[in-house]
Amino acid sequence: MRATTPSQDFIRGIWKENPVLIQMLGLCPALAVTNTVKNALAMSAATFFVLTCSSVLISSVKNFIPKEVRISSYILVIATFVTLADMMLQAYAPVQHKELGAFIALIVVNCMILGRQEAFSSRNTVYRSLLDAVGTGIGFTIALIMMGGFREILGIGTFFDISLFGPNFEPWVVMVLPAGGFLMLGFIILGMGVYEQRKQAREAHGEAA
Amino acid sequence: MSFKEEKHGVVKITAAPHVRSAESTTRIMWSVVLSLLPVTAASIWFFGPSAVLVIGASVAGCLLTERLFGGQRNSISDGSAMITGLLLGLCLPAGFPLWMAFIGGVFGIGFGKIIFGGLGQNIFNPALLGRAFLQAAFPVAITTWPGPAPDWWVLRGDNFALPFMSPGAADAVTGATPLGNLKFGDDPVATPLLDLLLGTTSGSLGETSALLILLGGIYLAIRGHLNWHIPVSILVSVFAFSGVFYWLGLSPFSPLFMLFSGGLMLGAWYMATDMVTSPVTHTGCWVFGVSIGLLVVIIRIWGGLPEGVMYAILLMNALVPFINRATQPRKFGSPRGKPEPAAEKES
Amino acid sequence: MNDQTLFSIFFSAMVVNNFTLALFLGLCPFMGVSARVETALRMGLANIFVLVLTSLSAWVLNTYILENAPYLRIISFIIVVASLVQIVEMVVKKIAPVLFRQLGIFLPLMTTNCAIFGLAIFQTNRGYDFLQGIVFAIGAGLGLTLALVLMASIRETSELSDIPAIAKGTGLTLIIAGSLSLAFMGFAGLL
Amino acid sequence: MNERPDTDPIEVKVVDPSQPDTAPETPAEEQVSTLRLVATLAVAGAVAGLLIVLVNLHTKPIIDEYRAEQLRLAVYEVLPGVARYRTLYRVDDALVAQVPEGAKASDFRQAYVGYDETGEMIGVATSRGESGFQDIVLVIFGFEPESGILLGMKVLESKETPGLGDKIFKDQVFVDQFFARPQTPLAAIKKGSGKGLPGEIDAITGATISSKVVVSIINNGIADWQGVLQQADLEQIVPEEAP
Amino acid sequence: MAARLKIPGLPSFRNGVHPPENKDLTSGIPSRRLPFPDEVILPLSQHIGRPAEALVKPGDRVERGDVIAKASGYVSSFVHATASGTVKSIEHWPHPAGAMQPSVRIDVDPHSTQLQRPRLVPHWDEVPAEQLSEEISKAGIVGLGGAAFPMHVKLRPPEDQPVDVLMVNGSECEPYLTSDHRTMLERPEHVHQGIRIVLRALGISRAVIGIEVNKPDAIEIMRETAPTDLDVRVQPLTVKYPQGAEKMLIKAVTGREVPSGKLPASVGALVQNVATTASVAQVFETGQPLIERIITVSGRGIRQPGNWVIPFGTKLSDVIAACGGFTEDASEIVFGGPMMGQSQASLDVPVLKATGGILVLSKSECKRQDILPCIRCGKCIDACPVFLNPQLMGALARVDRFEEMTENNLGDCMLCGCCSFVCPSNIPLSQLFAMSKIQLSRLKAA
Repeated sequence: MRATTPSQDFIRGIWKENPVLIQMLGLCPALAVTNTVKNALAMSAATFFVLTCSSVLISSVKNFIPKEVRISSYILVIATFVTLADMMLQAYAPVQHKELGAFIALIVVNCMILGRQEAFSSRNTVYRSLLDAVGTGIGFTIALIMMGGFREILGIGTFFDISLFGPNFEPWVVMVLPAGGFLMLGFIILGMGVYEQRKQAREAHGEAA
Repeated sequence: MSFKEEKHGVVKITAAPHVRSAESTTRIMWSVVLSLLPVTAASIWFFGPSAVLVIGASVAGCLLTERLFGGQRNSISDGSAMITGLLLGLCLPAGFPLWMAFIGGVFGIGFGKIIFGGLGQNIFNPALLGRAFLQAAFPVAITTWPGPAPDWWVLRGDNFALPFMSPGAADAVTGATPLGNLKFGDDPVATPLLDLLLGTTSGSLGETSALLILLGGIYLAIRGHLNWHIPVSILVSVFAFSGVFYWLGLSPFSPLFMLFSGGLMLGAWYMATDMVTSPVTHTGCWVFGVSIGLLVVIIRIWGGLPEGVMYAILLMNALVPFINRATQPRKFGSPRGKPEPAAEKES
Repeated sequence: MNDQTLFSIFFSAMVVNNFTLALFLGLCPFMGVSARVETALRMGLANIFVLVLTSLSAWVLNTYILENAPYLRIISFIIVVASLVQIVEMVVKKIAPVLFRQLGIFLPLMTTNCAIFGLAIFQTNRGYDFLQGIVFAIGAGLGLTLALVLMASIRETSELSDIPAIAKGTGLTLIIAGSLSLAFMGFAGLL
Repeated sequence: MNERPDTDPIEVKVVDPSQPDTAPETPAEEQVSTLRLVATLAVAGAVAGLLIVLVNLHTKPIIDEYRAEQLRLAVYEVLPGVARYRTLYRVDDALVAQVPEGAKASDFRQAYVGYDETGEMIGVATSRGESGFQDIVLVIFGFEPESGILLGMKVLESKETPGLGDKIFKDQVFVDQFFARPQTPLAAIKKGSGKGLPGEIDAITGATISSKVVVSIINNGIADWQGVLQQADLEQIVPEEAP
Repeated sequence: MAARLKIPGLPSFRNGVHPPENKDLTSGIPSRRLPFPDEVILPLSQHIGRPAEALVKPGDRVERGDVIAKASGYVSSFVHATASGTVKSIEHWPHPAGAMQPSVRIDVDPHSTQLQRPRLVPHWDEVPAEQLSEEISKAGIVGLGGAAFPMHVKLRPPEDQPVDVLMVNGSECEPYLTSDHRTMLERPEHVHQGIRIVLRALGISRAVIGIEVNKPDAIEIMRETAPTDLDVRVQPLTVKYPQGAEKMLIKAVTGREVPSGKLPASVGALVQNVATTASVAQVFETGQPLIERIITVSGRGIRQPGNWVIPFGTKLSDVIAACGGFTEDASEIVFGGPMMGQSQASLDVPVLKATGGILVLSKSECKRQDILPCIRCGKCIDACPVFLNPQLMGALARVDRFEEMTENNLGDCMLCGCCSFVCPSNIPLSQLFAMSKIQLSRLKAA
């Protein structure tokens, strides 16, 4: 049995087990649609919606689903919510929908979502699955906003379309290109590595002292 | 009685062989730097103080990054960072903002080399990776070729643009490179061959004078400091492929124009021959060279960019580990023509 | 309705808009299964196979079933992809056990491989017809294989180097992927 | 799993002595009948389908309206002064107002014939895509079928390099060149090297390819449509309607 | 690169290197006998195979030429007293190969004439071939080219791989060494007589003497003295290291490549060093077993370089003293040639049967530079005479992936040192391979 408390379920996904930055899940949206913060936010919102709804639904009906058709049912549930998200975005945020394009549909195959269902919702209560989904969703959002933020600031010189450096800023076009996605995620992960290394060194130093 | 007592000195115990060839990595690297000096001097002759500034900035970026993150070993003295800096500087336009050149050096060394473990372990040529990064990041600045200046000491373009700010080169006089002119120009005329050879054309700092690059390269080849198979295979394949396409009427570039224009000479003699990022066997080198030649011709004729040498070399750099695997030397005593492929590893 | 020539579709899917390096599809195998060249090659070949089948099924679905209910696309595609992978697995196991042993572990992984599903979606969005779809699938599959093999061979070589501790693993892989993506930009405009 | 004592029945493993001990899992799994599996999936599918259809009923009008609005805006932009337009479909090089029975509108290329306040035809708008630097560039443009005069241009879709190629729709100076050009075909030339000819379009510095693609789309598009439009009697296909 | 004698048309092998030869230090100096030392140390293991079994005990009197240890198996060899004296002890003593080895210490009689105890040996032409090889075994003859492989084993090739040509190795490709050169110049009739005997032992009649063209006088003298009744040919060879390696010599002379893991007999060849055949001749001429040989003492760290006839067991310090001692900048002592020889830490080590040379290298000769990372220049691949990929194997060795090295044919590596010699980054490749081989055999044993 899991020895976690509900608050741990919630906190875990935000940073310690951040789906993108630590577990390397859902990389496709994290790289493909994060050239601006707006796109990143729209993608996070859609993913958040799908993740939370499927978690709640699956954890509430988990006992009626036979083991053999478990995965198929999860996929069905996820696909349904993705379709809903797709249609609603198209209706209420058409500009964003056009920017994200096919990547909305691709939420279906985001390993992070299916992973949470398989690993958590299928064996926990609705309440805790909700907490877990919200935590993971927030973690995903944080990662995407980080990516989108850095890429937009460097690549366009704006943040949320607000110009930061004035008109003379020379944008680093590469950052909004695919290569920039890989590089930026690489930079962030390297940065986290350096941070971890320093922290460990500090802790080791502290223990020694 | 031991040797040490007898000699009152330090006894050396080393493994065989006890003699070594006079060749050394450091010496190879510095002679590459030496052979690049004429080209550098020519770029200063053609482009004035701007050339000094741009090359200086990229060298500074490379050396500083190497010094700060290059690890314990005295990584500057081996000369490899110097080569990267020089080569990167030589493939930038004269009016390039210094801060961008510096960043190119930092990226090339930092993410092209140090992250792979430093000297000898990189996959991509650091200078070219820096150049590719700059091309992707600042596409306008890097394709702004300054035209002739009224006087030698006049800066070409906006070298002193503030960091992170655009160069104000929008209304500067720009010239087209021979390749760009023939490809996208409104009045496509092939630049005379003599101009290409001497370097009295517009283009990147170091890629203008084919003759001097050729001289430097041949000097290195004679000293055994570069693998002549690579430049020869590249040049032969560019000549052959472009000849075929020219003859079929598919391309506006004559084979000789192809050979002496753009960055081909610099790329073939200095970038592709980077020992670290080229194959280790002769067969591999030929595969590598011929593929680069083919890619150069394809990108130049049909691609969206006037020049394709950089991308051709980078793409083939990525393939080098694969080529190395596929062209292992034949096992001694096994029949000829039957290389010992890595396939045997399977079992 | 799409007027693109077959060659341009093929070339675009393979290198110019490489599925992995430009569209970020198939990243899971790219990051995970690309440690050995042999494995990467097999994974790539398995992918080409399934991609072609997917393209076929998506075309059938689009043309005959979903004509009037485009809103059911996502759900039908994912079901088709999932069942397709299962069926392929069973059929291959029965007909070509050797092939199955070689592809075996990769087939189930493909259900959640975005490249497969992405292909179906892109093909539909761009309105490719039957032949265009097949060519698109082959191009995309070859592009995927190319990226996988390149990455695997580079990683095999890098295993022998002194990678700095912080770059080991994902950091380096991402930087390599970024560099590859930069290099592939040379193909831009080659259509 | 202590949180759900109410729903989780204690699993009692019934060991059938007739079954071999080696496979205790198999009998437990066989207990779930195929019927139940199918039923579960069927129910799930039905619920999912229902949900999707419901939401679709709600959102479809909004989406359709938005699309129509976008198209209307685009047509209005490339045909300055237009008050309303009609859609024509190109079936085998002939123009019809109605799609043939059983065919989908999206299977045919479309032309939008625009009229001003007085009902006078202003021009025809149509869209066309060609391969640009990165991917397809989709452009809608309006022109006069008789004279071939280009009335306006708008880029609908493009993945051209941000900051460079994307100037084909972000750089207003470039875009403005495509309005009311008396002479086609156009020619994209390097800025400053023009000879003052009427068809010249100043290309974007550093994005020659993207600029040329736009020009090529328009040239090819007009060449493609002009004949068809000139042959067809537009008035007859689209009878005048009361405003 | 001193004399790069690349004469077109001369047979050779692919790849290899051209280290500075430095042979003129000693090649013109006729060999002289080194004074008998006060003490000789005779390790029981001077050959490849199992160590010999000692037959003497402390206090025993031995005469020069007496058997003091007998072969302990088929692949083993006899050891003879190299000087008359009294057995002092049998103890562990520093061995040139590194570790301490059981050795017989003999106090040499100070006033002995050091004549050899007479031994009865049958006339070579009158006994069956099998007995020849037995006599050779009893005389303790091993290959003098460096590996010290017991000769009688080589004389019995596998039944299914008959030998049809004897290759006599006079190439002496190691720099500095001139002992084989001197042997050919000074004792050509012994070399040829030895060839005769070996040919008879093998039951064949064809022999090729391979000599690098940097020894024209040796080529000439060997040609002049060659027997006319047998098919003995002198083959000049390109000067290139490692021309004297078995496989390379065979490749150069016959064009055949010995397959990986196979003996030279698989291509019908057998290789013997000229010094070995000369010592065989001596066995049947005077009955003298293998107790001494010509050894080159050279290098710029020794005052009087030269060629000396040295009884085995003479301590290094005695040799150095006889050669005038060290120069000021002497820095390293090597047994064998500079490419494959072994550094010595102690002056107590004795000279062995396989010691072809003693080099005292000065600082300038064995200058070392820092080891830099591999830059994948591929020079080692161009140098490797057996077509290995030292670059890849070196990288694998660095991360302890020994099994993969085997897959890349580590087994074919003969540790010739060409890769280390050319490596611009000074990576000790052959040392890495030697260590890897040891590691692998340990892993296999475990």
